Amino acid sequence: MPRPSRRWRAGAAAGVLTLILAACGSSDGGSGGGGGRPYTIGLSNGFVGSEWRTQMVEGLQAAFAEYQKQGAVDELVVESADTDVNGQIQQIRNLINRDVDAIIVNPNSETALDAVFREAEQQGIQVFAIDQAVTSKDVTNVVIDQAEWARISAKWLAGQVGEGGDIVVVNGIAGHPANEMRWNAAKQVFADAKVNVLSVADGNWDQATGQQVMTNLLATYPDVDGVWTQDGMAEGVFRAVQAADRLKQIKISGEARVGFMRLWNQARADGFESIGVVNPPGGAVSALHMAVNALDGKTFAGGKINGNTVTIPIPYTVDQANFEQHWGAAGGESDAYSLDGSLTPEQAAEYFQ
Amino acid sequence: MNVLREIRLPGVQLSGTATVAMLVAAVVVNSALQPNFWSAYALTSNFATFVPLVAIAVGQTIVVLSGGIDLSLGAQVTLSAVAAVQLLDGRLDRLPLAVAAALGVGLACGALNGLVVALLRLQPIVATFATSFVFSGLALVVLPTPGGSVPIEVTTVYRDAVLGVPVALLAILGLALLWWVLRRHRVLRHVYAVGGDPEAAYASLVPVARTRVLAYVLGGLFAALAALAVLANTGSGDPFVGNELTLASVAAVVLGGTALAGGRGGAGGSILGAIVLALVTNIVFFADVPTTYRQLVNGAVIILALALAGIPALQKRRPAA
Amino acid sequence: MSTLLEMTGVRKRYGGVQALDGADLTAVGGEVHALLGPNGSGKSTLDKTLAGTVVPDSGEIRIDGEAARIGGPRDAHALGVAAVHQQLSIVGDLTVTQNVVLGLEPVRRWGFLDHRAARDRAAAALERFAAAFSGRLPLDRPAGTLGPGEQQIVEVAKALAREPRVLVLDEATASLHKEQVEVLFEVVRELRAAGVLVLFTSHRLDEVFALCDRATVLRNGRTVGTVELAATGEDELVRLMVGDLPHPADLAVAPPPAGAGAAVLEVRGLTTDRLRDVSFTVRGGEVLGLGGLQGQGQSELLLALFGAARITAGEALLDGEPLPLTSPARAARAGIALVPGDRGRQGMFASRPIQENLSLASMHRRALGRFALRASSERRAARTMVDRLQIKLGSPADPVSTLSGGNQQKVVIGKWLLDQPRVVLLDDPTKGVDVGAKEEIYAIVRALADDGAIVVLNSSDNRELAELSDRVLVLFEGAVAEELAAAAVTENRLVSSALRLAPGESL
Amino acid sequence: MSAPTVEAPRRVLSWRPGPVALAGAIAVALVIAGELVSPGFAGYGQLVNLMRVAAFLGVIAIGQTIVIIAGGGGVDLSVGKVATFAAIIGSRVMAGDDGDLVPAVALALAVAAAIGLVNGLGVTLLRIPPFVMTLGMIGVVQGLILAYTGGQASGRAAPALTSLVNGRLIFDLPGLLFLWAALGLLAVWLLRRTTFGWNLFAVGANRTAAELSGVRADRTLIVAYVLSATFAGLGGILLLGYTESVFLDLADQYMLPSVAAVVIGGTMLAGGIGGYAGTAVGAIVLTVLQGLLTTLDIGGAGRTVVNGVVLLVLLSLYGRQRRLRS
Repeated sequence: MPRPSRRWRAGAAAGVLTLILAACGSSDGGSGGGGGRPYTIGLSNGFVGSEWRTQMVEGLQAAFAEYQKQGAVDELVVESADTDVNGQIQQIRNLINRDVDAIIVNPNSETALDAVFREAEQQGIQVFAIDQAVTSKDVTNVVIDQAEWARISAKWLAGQVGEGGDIVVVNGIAGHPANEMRWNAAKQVFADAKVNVLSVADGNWDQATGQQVMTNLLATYPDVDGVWTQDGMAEGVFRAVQAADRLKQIKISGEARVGFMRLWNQARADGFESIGVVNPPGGAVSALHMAVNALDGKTFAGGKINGNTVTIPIPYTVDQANFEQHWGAAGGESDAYSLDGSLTPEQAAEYFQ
Repeated sequence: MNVLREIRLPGVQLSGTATVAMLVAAVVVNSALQPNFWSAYALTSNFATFVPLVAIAVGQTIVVLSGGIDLSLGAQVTLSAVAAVQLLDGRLDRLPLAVAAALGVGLACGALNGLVVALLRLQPIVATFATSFVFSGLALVVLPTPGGSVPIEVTTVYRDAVLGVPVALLAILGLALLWWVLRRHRVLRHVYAVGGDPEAAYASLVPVARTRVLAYVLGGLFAALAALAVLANTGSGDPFVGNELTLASVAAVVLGGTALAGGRGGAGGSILGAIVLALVTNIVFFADVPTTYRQLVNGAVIILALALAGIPALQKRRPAA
Repeated sequence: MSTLLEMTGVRKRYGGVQALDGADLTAVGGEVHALLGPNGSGKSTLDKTLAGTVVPDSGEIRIDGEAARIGGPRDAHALGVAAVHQQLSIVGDLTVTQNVVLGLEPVRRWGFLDHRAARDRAAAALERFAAAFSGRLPLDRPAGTLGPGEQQIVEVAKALAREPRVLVLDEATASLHKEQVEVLFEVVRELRAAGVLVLFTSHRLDEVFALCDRATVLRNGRTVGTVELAATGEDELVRLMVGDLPHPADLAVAPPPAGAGAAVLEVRGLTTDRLRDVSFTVRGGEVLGLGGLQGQGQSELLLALFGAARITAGEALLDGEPLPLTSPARAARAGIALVPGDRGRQGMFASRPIQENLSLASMHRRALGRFALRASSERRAARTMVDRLQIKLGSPADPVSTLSGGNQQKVVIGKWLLDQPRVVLLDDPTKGVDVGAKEEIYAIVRALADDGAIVVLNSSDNRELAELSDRVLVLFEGAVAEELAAAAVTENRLVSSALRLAPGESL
Repeated sequence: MSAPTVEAPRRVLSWRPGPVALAGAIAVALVIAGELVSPGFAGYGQLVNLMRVAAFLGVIAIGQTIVIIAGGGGVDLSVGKVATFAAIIGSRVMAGDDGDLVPAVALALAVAAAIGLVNGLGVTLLRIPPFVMTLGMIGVVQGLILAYTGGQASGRAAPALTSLVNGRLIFDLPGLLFLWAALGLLAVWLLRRTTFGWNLFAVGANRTAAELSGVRADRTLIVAYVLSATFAGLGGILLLGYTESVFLDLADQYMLPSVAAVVIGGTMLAGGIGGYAGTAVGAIVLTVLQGLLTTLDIGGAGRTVVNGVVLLVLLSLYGRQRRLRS
């Protein structure tokens, strides 16, 4: 095809777009929220390659249905896809363009969404970040304390291996904020307890990678006393240790997911012990309660909010003592199911004046 | 015409008409589904989202035109962005320095790729896959955790409009202009020649290796521009920010009518292709496709678009007995 | 007149083929110097060493008496050498203007292109050839959309735009019409008057005599002599080129086949975009030659019979059964074999072992369930062919590219013999093959016909046609122009058909 | 008359290591380096473990090898996603029950093959460049996964599959290694001892010549993509046996490493040259490298950079393209 005509078409397309834009540019911006009940709520989730996220979305939808019955809300707009920061910015902008009143976001970045959050704020939309706190002041973080979450299992492990014990660590993704927050807290715990951290490797929060990484670590450090790992990888770490036939010698910090608990349950007969700190997908539900209260015009009570972060409690921890009870309740779920917990509407209301 | 042309493997290439038609269709469908598509906010915000992909698609186009491919462009975006944001540190007066740093990093990354592909003659797909590790690792060294901030003036201006025209649209037009200027430069002419027929280009005194290097360097330059757009769009640094742009840029290039075999096409189409890609995501959202089916629809649309381009090839095949 | 160009002892080896084996050439400015020799004698390689696209293994090149080191096209350009090779250096997606100035684009400041200057330069270069184009000069058209003749002219204009002192024209007239040839010759004569040395390579002896002053003849990569053309007869020149091989008249021509009972290939009105209404009949045991100037549709006819070209009309019948002309795979299953003209691009798998090259077309016959190969039977099959065709090789596991040209060609032929085809289509089977292997290939072709196969042979070598064919169809512009019966098939008759008569004149 | 220039092909006098030998030497060197850096790395148990990890990449890269040998820019970027999908289907259908193992594997492989068929048809009939076709297919398969699972993978590996993969057989070697060896032999047989394999090399080495030799090139290419997806699916099933439970991005990360393993093993991306033995060694090299980097305590950033640099070095050994000038 002769080149000039193609260039002409490209130019024409760009020209037409520009003209239309110039013509429409003067019209008013999106109206955004600000209306009364019923509210439209948006959810932006930038990663779907994990069941935890699915559980999060489904839990939110269920809680939302309750509010719908009460007539408090009318529509939940879900933006959920595998995407990067740029894609999530587009997600949030789409939600803004849908005139939602509030956005619940599980952010892909601690910082990189700041600008779009400001856009939302300027349109009068309230934004709640879950799972991972963000730096933006235009957002209310509704999160568990990741540092505390890490400390619980780290303390347990430190107690198990004792002073002078040697451990290895299988972390998530280096540079990821949640990873850093958790690891910094756990590192401090181990330092205080005089536990030696022999090696730190990344398992990308991926069970298969975690299993392979742990296998490699075991080769080099066959005599470690324990391994500390984050959620999503405990099953892989367990299998690696099991394959090396060292379950009796090596203590593993576990997780509150059915898959791991099944392994735990099977090994319990041999004296295996572990711990599972719940990282609740239900944080989204807690955030929804907060959002409805906030949209109703309430403000957070003093002391309940630190800066712009509302810390919700870690629901519970599965340990040797209460294992039977939790296993009995959740054992029927699929392996990927995370033990969950969320604030009740009443509990959430207590955060407000 | 050589009879054997018919059984040789042609590279599929979308015609310019097809790309423009896709863009028009995407705009029409999107504005039908999205009531406030034409509002100032929707337009500014949409264009603000497009710029990074558009910029990286232009860079990818140049590399593809030269007969290569660069799978490290996304990592280059990340590295340029974190280098710039570290220098910026939220201060407006450091902006020129940061821009220079981003461009410098982009050019250096491009030069490394060019060196590896043109001089060491490694196969571009795997070589740039390998360098992408180097770049993203360095990004983590420069900025171990998300942070750094871009002056608020930058992010504000980026999402503003001048005389009703969004600044982000101006940025896209600026990228198009830059491409237009490059097209008038000897280097781009040589890029086309080398991608179209390296042997003929070599015999015609075109410095083939140097041209290939320059194509990757230009790719790095546009990656740096994409990084600046990412910073203006996000307002802060993140050591993972650009990585997923790479494959999208290849898709945009092909949707824009550039042959992956090299030598044919242009960045004008890739710019439109990038916008089409982004609009498809919007359409799927505003069409209320259930969340679980969105990626299916998204992928299917891209393949269908390419399949439409391939149908002429199907018809040109010899008639069956 | 002082010597402008002196090449001495140039040697070049590609894999197993010694393309140049001590070639010499001396030429002066202001002459048109023909470079002659049979196919595969090394003319093109010598041209390429001068243009810098091939770096010789050894040898010396002097220009104006100064030793020249030509390591690449840029060196050649700096020395004032420009070349037009058989394989054009046209980039199809660039416009004619862009192609003419490619590599030497006129630029303004900072390397920005000066479109007007480029256009002017291209227009000036093409202006001299204006008569060769139908209509206006196609300056802004993508070069790939031009016809082959026009592309060739653009290539020459591009070389001229480089203002060379030495211009190499390698088969530059092969795809030109008569009028275009005239235009080109006029330009070459102007160049000669201006003191430029033109090295001219062509298969058309009439062109050589019409244009050139002197001729250097190559054979098997070696210079056998330089002659003043004005003082040389055509026979003498031909003898220099082909050497002292036995004259075809001395060879016994195979008797016409018995006919009755043998297979019959009947082609009726075959038409493609390069063939016009071709009809003929061949019988088993017969060798049908395709003659005429090269590029008149001979290769296309063979490809069409093999299902590799799109047929717009006509059909072919083998023993009365219509042949499937829709795909090479079907044609092969129907018992047809093609030894294609471009061995490297169409015939062999350079990087694959000899064994696989030989087995490929017939292995399904030996495979269990047409799928599982037995190493032993494949090896045995290959061994049979290696012995039968006397292929000289190290190991059947070596890549076929390690063989000499003649042995490569034997592998390509052997691939089909293993499939026991009823019709064998040979497209210039001895191109680039040395003399000894040539004779062996002739023997193979004769043996095939003796075994009752139908053989259709295209050859750019008229001696070969004369030696092998029972009948020859002379093709011109895709149509059968003349049929020479067995008795009339002599080299002289063919040469007069193909060489002496200018295209377009009736025979 | 001059003597004919026919001569016997030159035998290569100086022995130059083939890509397989070279890659093998690198693997050994990496193991030795690992042993020096962290004693125990070269222990029998660890070597077995490394081999076991390499097996998944090795199986997935079988298909990748086939597609790349087929030439024409052939590459299958969808192998990771297809492997994930196969594991998800397998897991849901077998649901931890040995009785459903066979139908589960059959269904998973059939779906994978169907995806490969679509890839092959797109690449041959519609002439979509393989890179983009299989890239687009990633999105489609991810969509299918989400649609099929609703975002919540379910089921579990059947115990028989787990014991097949993880169970120790002779020499304390896990069953997985025997499976890999069997599949590897199958791949080598397919490439070297079947008409399909020889056609495949022919198409990759010279597509025009292949067509003119009566090879049905399009059909061969389609089969190549079907096989690629099928082996990817098989890799996913084996991974399921290893992890016992699935998740939504189980095998995604194998996409580009599978290409790298093929190239490090000496198979040319241009097509027509190579084989599976090299790929298998390439998979081992990459895995040993990962293992070595894990045991080196140099932090995530440093590991990533070193990984890239080592990859470049490996590629420069055999992944080079030809020169323009002769």
